[in-house]
Amino acid sequence: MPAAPTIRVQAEDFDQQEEINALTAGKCDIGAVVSFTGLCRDEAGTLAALELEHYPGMAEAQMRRIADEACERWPLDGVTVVHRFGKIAPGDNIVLVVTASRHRQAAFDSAAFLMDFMKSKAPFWKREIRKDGSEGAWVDARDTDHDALERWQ
Amino acid sequence: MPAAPTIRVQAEDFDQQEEINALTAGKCDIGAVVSFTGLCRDEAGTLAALELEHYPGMAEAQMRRIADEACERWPLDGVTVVHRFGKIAPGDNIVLVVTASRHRQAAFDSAAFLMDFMKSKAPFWKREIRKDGSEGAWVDARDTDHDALERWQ
Amino acid sequence: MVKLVYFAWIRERIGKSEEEIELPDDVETIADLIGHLRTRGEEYALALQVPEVVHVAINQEHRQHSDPVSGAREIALFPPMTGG
Amino acid sequence: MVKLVYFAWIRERIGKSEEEIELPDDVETIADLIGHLRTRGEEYALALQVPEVVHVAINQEHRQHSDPVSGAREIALFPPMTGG
Repeated sequence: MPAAPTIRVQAEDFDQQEEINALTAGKCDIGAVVSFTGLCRDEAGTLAALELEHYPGMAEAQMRRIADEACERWPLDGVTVVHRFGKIAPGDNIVLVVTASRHRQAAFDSAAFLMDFMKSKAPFWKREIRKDGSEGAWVDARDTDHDALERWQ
Repeated sequence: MPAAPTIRVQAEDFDQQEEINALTAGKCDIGAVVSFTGLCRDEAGTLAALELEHYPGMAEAQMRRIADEACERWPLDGVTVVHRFGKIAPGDNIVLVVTASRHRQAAFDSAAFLMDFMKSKAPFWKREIRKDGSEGAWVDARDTDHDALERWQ
Repeated sequence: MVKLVYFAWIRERIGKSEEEIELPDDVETIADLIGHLRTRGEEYALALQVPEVVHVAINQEHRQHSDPVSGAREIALFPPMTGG
Repeated sequence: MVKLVYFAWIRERIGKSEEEIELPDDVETIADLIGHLRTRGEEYALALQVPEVVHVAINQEHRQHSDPVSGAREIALFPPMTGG
């Protein structure tokens, strides 16, 4: 049995090393740890920040359901999912997924699975805040995010 | 063009956070960072350490070839590969791969690719040192590691 | 009485983030609820113009438009999620 | 003269980690070299007993047994790699 998944929704930044250490400390049966960090991206140079809105309560519940599902599908020794909310500047962290397993493929696949589900099944919404002060658009859900889910069916 | 891959073979431990920061610092066009850490595993509780031997010069050259190949296959903004040698105790880090990209799937796939190639194409060999002082065996190459390569052909 | 909560541009268009309403007896499914809300004013009609993109959670669990609303204490309406 | 380097259990069985040797004229390929080394003593015969598991790099690049040894300054012999 894996330890219960660690699930957090927070305004503060996270530290990947700390989260990895928390999963592996004192254990000798973990062969592989995969971490995925999603960052705020701004290729055009016009973005001041993203404003991330979430549904408190349901966000955590949904992240926990997705993490539990991953633990049923793969032999995992630990899962951590952290998602930030509030204003996030370009280059800053948005989301972190860490998976630990005996086997590298299980760690890779479960981390990819978690991210695919976080993208379109966790109640977060992103809005752009532009540098010129104009009201930015809500970020659209991308069809590729929904396509990504289908490979797990 | 991605920055030149960072390749290191070293006895000392590494810090995942530092390596991730080095890839992303000051950049706003990276959407995804995947890190893979391979650890020394001892399920039976009989292992004192692994002794990792390597081929100096060729190890770095081969890691660089594999990293360059990953940069040709995926749109990467950064790649770091660090492999340790010497005595490594159960629970300690052996290998680190970090990939950064605009797209999460490219970051995941290239990290998995790098690890598959590190497993059977980088000149490292592992020998067990047993707790009871007996001479441990050289770790065998696993058929599954070779099978893992075939999906990239 | 049931608590309705709205997120993202649905919240913006309706102009509030939550409210409590009495559900009419003929509102049995989520689809019925969306139809009923659209009669409550222009802002609701605009927010819920395209029912296909309105996602609904009942008591914080994601539900289909054909699902019943009975037993709901909290019903959330929101556009497609863009987490991660 | 060419430098030979050995790793892991091939190094242990041969009993040294490197040496310099003169290649006979009839050693044209890596397969020839392995055959030649096996005549150099019991420890070589034991180390190179199963040629299929002997990997070879010439000047630090991985090569096939059918590849020529001409131009080699450093030839490495080692068992299957177990990195990562």
